[in-house]
Amino acid sequence: MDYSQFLNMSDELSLLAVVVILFMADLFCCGSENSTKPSKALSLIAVPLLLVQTVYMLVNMPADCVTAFGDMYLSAPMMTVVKAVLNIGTVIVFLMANVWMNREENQVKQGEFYLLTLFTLLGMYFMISSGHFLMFFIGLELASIPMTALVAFTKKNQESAEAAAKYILTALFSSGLLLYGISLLYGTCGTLYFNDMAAVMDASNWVQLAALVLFISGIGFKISLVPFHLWTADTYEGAPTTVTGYLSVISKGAAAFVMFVILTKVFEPMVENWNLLLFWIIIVSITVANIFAVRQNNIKRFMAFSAISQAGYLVLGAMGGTAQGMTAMVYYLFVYMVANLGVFAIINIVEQRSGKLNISDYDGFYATNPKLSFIMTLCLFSLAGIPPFAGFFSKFFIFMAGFKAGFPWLVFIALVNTVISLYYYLLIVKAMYIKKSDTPIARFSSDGYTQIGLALCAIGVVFAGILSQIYQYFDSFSFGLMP
Amino acid sequence: MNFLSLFVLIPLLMLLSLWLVKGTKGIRAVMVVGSSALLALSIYLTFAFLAERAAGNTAEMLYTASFTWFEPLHISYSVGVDGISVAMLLLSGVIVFTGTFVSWDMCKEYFLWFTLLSMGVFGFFISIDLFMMFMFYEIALIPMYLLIGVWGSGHKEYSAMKLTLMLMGASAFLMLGIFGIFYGAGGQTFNLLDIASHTGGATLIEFSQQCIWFPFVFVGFGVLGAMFPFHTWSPDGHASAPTAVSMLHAGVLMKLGGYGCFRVAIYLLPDAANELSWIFLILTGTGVVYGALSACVQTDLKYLNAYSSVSHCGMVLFAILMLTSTASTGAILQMLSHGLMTALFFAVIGMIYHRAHTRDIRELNGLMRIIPFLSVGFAIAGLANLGLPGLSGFVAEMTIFVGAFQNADLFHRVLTIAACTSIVVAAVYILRMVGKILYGTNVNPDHAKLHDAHWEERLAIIVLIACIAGIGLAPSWLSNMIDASVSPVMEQIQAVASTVSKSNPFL
Amino acid sequence: MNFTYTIFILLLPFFSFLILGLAGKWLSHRTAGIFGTLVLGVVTVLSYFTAFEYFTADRVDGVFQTLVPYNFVWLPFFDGGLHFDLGIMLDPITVMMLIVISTVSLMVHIYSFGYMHGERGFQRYYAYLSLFTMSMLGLVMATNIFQMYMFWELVGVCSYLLIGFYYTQAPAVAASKKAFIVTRFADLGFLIGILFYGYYTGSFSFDFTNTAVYLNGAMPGVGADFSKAIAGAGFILPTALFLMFVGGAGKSAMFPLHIWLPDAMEGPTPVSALIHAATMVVAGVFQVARMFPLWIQYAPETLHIVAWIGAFTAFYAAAVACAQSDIKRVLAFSTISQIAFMMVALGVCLPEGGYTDNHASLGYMASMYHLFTHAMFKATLFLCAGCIIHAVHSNEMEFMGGMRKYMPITHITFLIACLAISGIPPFSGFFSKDEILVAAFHYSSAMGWIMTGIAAMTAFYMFRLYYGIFWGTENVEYHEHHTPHESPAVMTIPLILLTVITVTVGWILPGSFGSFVSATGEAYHIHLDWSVAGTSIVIAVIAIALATYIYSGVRQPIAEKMKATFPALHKWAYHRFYLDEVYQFVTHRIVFGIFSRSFAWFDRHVVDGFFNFLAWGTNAASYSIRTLQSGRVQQYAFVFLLGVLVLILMLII
Amino acid sequence: MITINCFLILSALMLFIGVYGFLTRRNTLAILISIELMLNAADLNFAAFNRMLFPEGQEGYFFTLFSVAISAAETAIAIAVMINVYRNLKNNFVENLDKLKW
Repeated sequence: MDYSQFLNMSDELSLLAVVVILFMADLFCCGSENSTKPSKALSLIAVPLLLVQTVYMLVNMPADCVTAFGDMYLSAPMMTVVKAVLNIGTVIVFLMANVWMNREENQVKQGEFYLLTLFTLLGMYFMISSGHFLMFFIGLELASIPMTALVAFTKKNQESAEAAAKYILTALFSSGLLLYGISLLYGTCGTLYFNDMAAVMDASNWVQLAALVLFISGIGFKISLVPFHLWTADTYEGAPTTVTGYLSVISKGAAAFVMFVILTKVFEPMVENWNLLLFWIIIVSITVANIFAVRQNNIKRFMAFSAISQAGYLVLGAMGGTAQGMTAMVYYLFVYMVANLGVFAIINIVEQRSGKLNISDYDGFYATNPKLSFIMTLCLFSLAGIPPFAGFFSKFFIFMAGFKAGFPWLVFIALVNTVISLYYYLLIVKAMYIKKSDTPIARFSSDGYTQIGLALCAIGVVFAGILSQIYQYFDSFSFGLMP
Repeated sequence: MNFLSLFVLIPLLMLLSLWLVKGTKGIRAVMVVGSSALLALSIYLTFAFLAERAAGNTAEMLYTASFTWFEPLHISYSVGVDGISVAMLLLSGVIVFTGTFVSWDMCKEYFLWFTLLSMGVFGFFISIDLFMMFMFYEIALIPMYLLIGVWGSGHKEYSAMKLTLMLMGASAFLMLGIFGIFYGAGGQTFNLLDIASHTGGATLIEFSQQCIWFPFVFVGFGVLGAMFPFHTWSPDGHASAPTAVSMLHAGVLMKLGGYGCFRVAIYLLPDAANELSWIFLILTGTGVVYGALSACVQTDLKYLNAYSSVSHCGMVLFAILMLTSTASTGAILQMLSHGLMTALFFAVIGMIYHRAHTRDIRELNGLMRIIPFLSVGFAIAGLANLGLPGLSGFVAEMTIFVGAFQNADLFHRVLTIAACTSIVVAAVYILRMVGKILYGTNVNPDHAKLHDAHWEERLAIIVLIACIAGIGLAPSWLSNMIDASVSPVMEQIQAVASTVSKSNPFL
Repeated sequence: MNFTYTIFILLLPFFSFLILGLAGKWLSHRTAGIFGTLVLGVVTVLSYFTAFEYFTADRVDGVFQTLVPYNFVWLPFFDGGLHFDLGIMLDPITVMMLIVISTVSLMVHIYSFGYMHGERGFQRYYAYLSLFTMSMLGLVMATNIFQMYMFWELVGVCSYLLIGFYYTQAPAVAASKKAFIVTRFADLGFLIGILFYGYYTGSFSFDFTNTAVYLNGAMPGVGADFSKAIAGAGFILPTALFLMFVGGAGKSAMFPLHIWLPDAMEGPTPVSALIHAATMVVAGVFQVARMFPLWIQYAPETLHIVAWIGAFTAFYAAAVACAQSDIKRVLAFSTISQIAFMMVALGVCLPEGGYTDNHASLGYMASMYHLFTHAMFKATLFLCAGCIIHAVHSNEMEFMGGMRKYMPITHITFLIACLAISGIPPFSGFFSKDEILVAAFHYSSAMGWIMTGIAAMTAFYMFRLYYGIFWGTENVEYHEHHTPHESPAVMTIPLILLTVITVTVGWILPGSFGSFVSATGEAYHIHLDWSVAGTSIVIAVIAIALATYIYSGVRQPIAEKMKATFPALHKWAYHRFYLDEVYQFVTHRIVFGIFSRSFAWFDRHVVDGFFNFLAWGTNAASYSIRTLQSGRVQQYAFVFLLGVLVLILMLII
Repeated sequence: MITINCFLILSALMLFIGVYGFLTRRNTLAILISIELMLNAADLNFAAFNRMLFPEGQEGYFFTLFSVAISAAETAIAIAVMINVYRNLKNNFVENLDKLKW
């Protein structure tokens, strides 16, 4: 056996190293229950380590596709880029989590938080780089299972428990179906290696078509596409805000990317079929989520529906499975991540400082906290796709990709839906700027970590679009994944 | 660096300095310097452009520059101007300049959004890349929400939301149309000139494709140009917006619509324009009369003016669709003229509202005696609106009518004559308004002691009146400048689409 | 010979307007008035000088040359070879109009100095007068129909501004609005006529030498368009000309577009004299005269429609004038009637032998002649009325009567003007009206007799007015409070000057008018047709006698008896046959009440309602599908499963 | 003769019994048991396919092994969550998990 092939897995290994270091740090620094000091140390370690690991991944990026373990593990430069994007998101989540972690009841558990989060991240890494359905399945579960623990992180909170229960039950249900679908694939193909499967796929084989649907439903659950999305709102609302933020971008983004890869790699002969499926799923996702979002009052629940509709846009990039679509999707993911995490960071800090979570609580927010509401506005505008913020570019590019793939009417429906989404994003803007409140959220100052996180988000929102280098950077790696 | 980019750069710098400065004085200083610089730049551009043309440079666009932006998607940062854009830039310069003075007492945030809006407008007019154009178009739209929502009056939240959503809805149509054009022309370039002239990798867009995308683009821009029946954002929006925002919106932003219709819909899709113009002619022709008649029974000054804008802007689109070079030149002149006079109108209405706290025609009376300066400004705006010779409206309307009359068939004739009636109706509503609020005797004791315009307001009004009269008295240089850019497009249409529209049931 | 200085005839009043308008606030009344008057004086001198030079210049082929000292493209149009020019054109009728306008305007400027003394907005008044004079001069000197239209609109606005000069008074505001809107409505016809004309002839110019060529399709580029040539030769040109006439009918208050003129009397009286008697209201006549070569050559039948419209208007206005009590309104209806005479004169021209036949086109000369004389004596009448109103502070005849003893100069001048308008020799009106009657008889005897009858009515109502003011029942009670007095010299001198013109212009130069102005441009020697003249004199005298009999006494039993016998007729005539009410109904109730209101309603509730419905629908949908998100995880799974099944079915089927 | 179809029918039955159980049972633990059925149905498929159709390789078996391990982990954490729910609600009926909705 050639052990050097482990080096091809440097992304995963380096993340594992980070995990181990943090584990050790947690073990040795946080030992005593009375000590509160080490808490700072942990986040101080986690963030730079993750950043270093990101840089390491990008620098060490293979020039071309690499494999390990007989194609069980596949990696391409684009995948490393996606992982790096996820890392950046995780860093922002860690930054915003700090204020929450520093609460008394959480201090003892914070090691768990970082580790669980990083384990889900590791799961996503494997999922992204999988070359075999087993690897994919393990990665998927590795991403799901710790996530449940994260959702249920606030043990004493009934909502958190309920959210976790719904999450795990739906997750199990969907993985049951997914697993069955994979078994059907195995039965019809005789192999589960991605590289070998396309050759034996047949669009007229209804068993395989059923398996395709089961696969899409399983992964659609993770991306929270309609009709596999119903857990989303409840879980987002019940989960701790930080975790919701993580859930809404990182796991969703990873899953969307994986779906793209597997659809184009494995189900390539069925492109017509899955285009049809995605066509309707996207329409329904965007529309239903938008309609639900319109009347939400809890801001986390609201963001859940927003996230569902954004997922619809994200998946639009997968239509037709083009290289342009891939770039657009990764770029969209990046931009969406920055903006969405910015919003969640603010929701989080507001919740931590004032305990308020309703949109109506944000009335008059601008008067008391102008800077925060300004950044919130930028992020919301970016989510709505308003130039010159990055969201405009990402939306434009993803629609362009969809159009090019030959789905102008899908693009049109999506475009019309952006109007509805603009409406509800503006509702928050309206609450912050226009409405007056007798009991506004008091003026407060956020902690340094959140500030750094918000600064990152704001910079990303403003510059990720205008500076075309980012898109071009992504684009330069869009080779090697398409058949 | 192309000097046209200064039109975007100056607002950017203004934004930056607004962010940094403190205190009212600092903000005003930044705004005055910035907007004067923009005005000066647009005037300089006009002279430079005319000089260049006089020197025999007949290129379609002057001062073009192009930098690749998103290389994989063929998106470039491309700028360039022709006679039409120069005219529009000049208009924008004037309106932004006067708008600054009109909103003298506003706070920093207001000016931030205001400047962002200006940036969008200027950017739009210098762009010759479809992507850039679309981007600036949207940049110009969104600040409206906050400007109206926060600093507006009346049903401001509703109006702001409606305006934003309708315009964004339009941009959905527009974006699809842009994709259609881009891919229809081969998906190699977003550059307008290349697409129009089939160079730079662009190919001729198939006729069937054109017919699909033309309505999208035209509606997309048409909504912003207050095309019937997509105009209802305009009365509410204008009524609720703060003074300078109404000015900027009616004065410049609505021109984005007309300009876009010409520059994108007609210019890039000439065959479809020829084929399908009849549908939109009916709509816009209806809008012209409908807006004017609706204006007659309004009681809120701003609503009245907004409906009058619907009528006048309808005339712009109407003229463009006549597809003759005179009518299109008239359309651009009408854009200029309407921009200036509506800005003046809204400015004065805003000032009156600021003082009297009402815009209801029935509650205002005899203002001529109380605030003569504002009243005279108002009357002049009104006279310009109804097309008094010597003011800009006359020039524009006559050019449009003469141009529209070049289509000899009954269908165009009937519509043209119907549109002509709007000038009579305009006289009705303008005189009704002027008669009711300026003339007569004031009976409201609260209004007896209103103070007349401040110096900054006077400055704004005088500048606008001077521009209106300037165009009205000496239009030919402008008209020639515009036509030099319009007529190649129209010749192209007449050359490629000499056939009569087959789908028009009225022919 | 060049007439380059004529540009100053336009520029001077314009600058005067600018200076008075912009700097008026800082000028004293006196300075402003003197400045305006002086400028106008210079303009008058220039006009007379122009006339002198023009008419003393040599004729070419027996015709005064049409001169174009200035012409430039003001606004280019880019299709059809069209362009909007501004320039100055001099031909006999232009020069004649220059004299009329500058003379009357100067008189009014001087007169106003006294009449408007101490009024608020004095400077504004003079500014408007200057602007009006400039516009009117520009109108008559226009080189093309579009330029005419432009100044046409400007005089309309000046009229609007001056009628509404007393803008604090509701009737003045309403009248100004009405005047503007009615004429504007008529101008729509004018505009469309211009557009037709321009499109089919390829030119807006008054230089008609090319028109025929265009119409025959011989011009390069135009000739190719066969349909254009056909249309132009047959139907289009008469239509275009008639549409232009509609505009002229609005300005010149032809029935049924006359309704604004009586109301326009709300303006200051000198303004009525200048604009609504002497100059602007004859613009319609001038326009028809200007297009006369085309009318007579291409649309003679249509021209006769003009004649009949004129005849009816003349009759209608004369009938109404007999029953009015407001002296300015009587004068206004008399103006309408007299302008209609001019229209008739133009309309009765016959195309025999083309327009080269001066004799067939006698009406043209008569019309212009009447225009000229009418301007003078009607201005006199109005200025006299101004003096009277100035003295009595009322327009109503009931406050007058027996004024001859208080105001001798006014009395005499008024009387002379009345005689002139009634067509009594040797006053100027006799000569011009006689020519009109001759032309009418030449056309048809019916028309001739009708016009003669109307001339008699003219004499009747004018003397009714005269006696009502200066003789008749004196309102002694009122006069004790306000003893009327003669006006100051600054007001009486213009009266006297105008009267002198009225008296002399007819008999000092009998027949010479035709040598300056005629349809062909060749000298036309006026000779009185005594059969016609004699009849009209006799009839006029009878009418005057009748008026004397009825109205001159202190007690007027016959008048009262007539009123009592025909109450309905009097009432209808007094209320101008309720035409205003009909208009009021049509515009307010139907156009604005029904159309506008329903459009506005439609806009708010249907168009806007649709978009609001979209928003509401989204919200409602949001509420109605919320049970989908029931919170029960088993239902979630069920939907999940259902989704999977549907998707599978979608693929397999 | 036991053919592949027997296994397939059995696994399909197991799957749908699991699904049915998931959709109908009130007790969360019963639901977890139903999910185990679904997962095991898939596992049975893997094993049967490998044995009957592709005996030359071992992919199916391995997949089954991993899958069993994963479902154990899943169940473990699911039960942990249910205990947490029980602690909060004092029962573990699934219909009581409806605080978050709409």
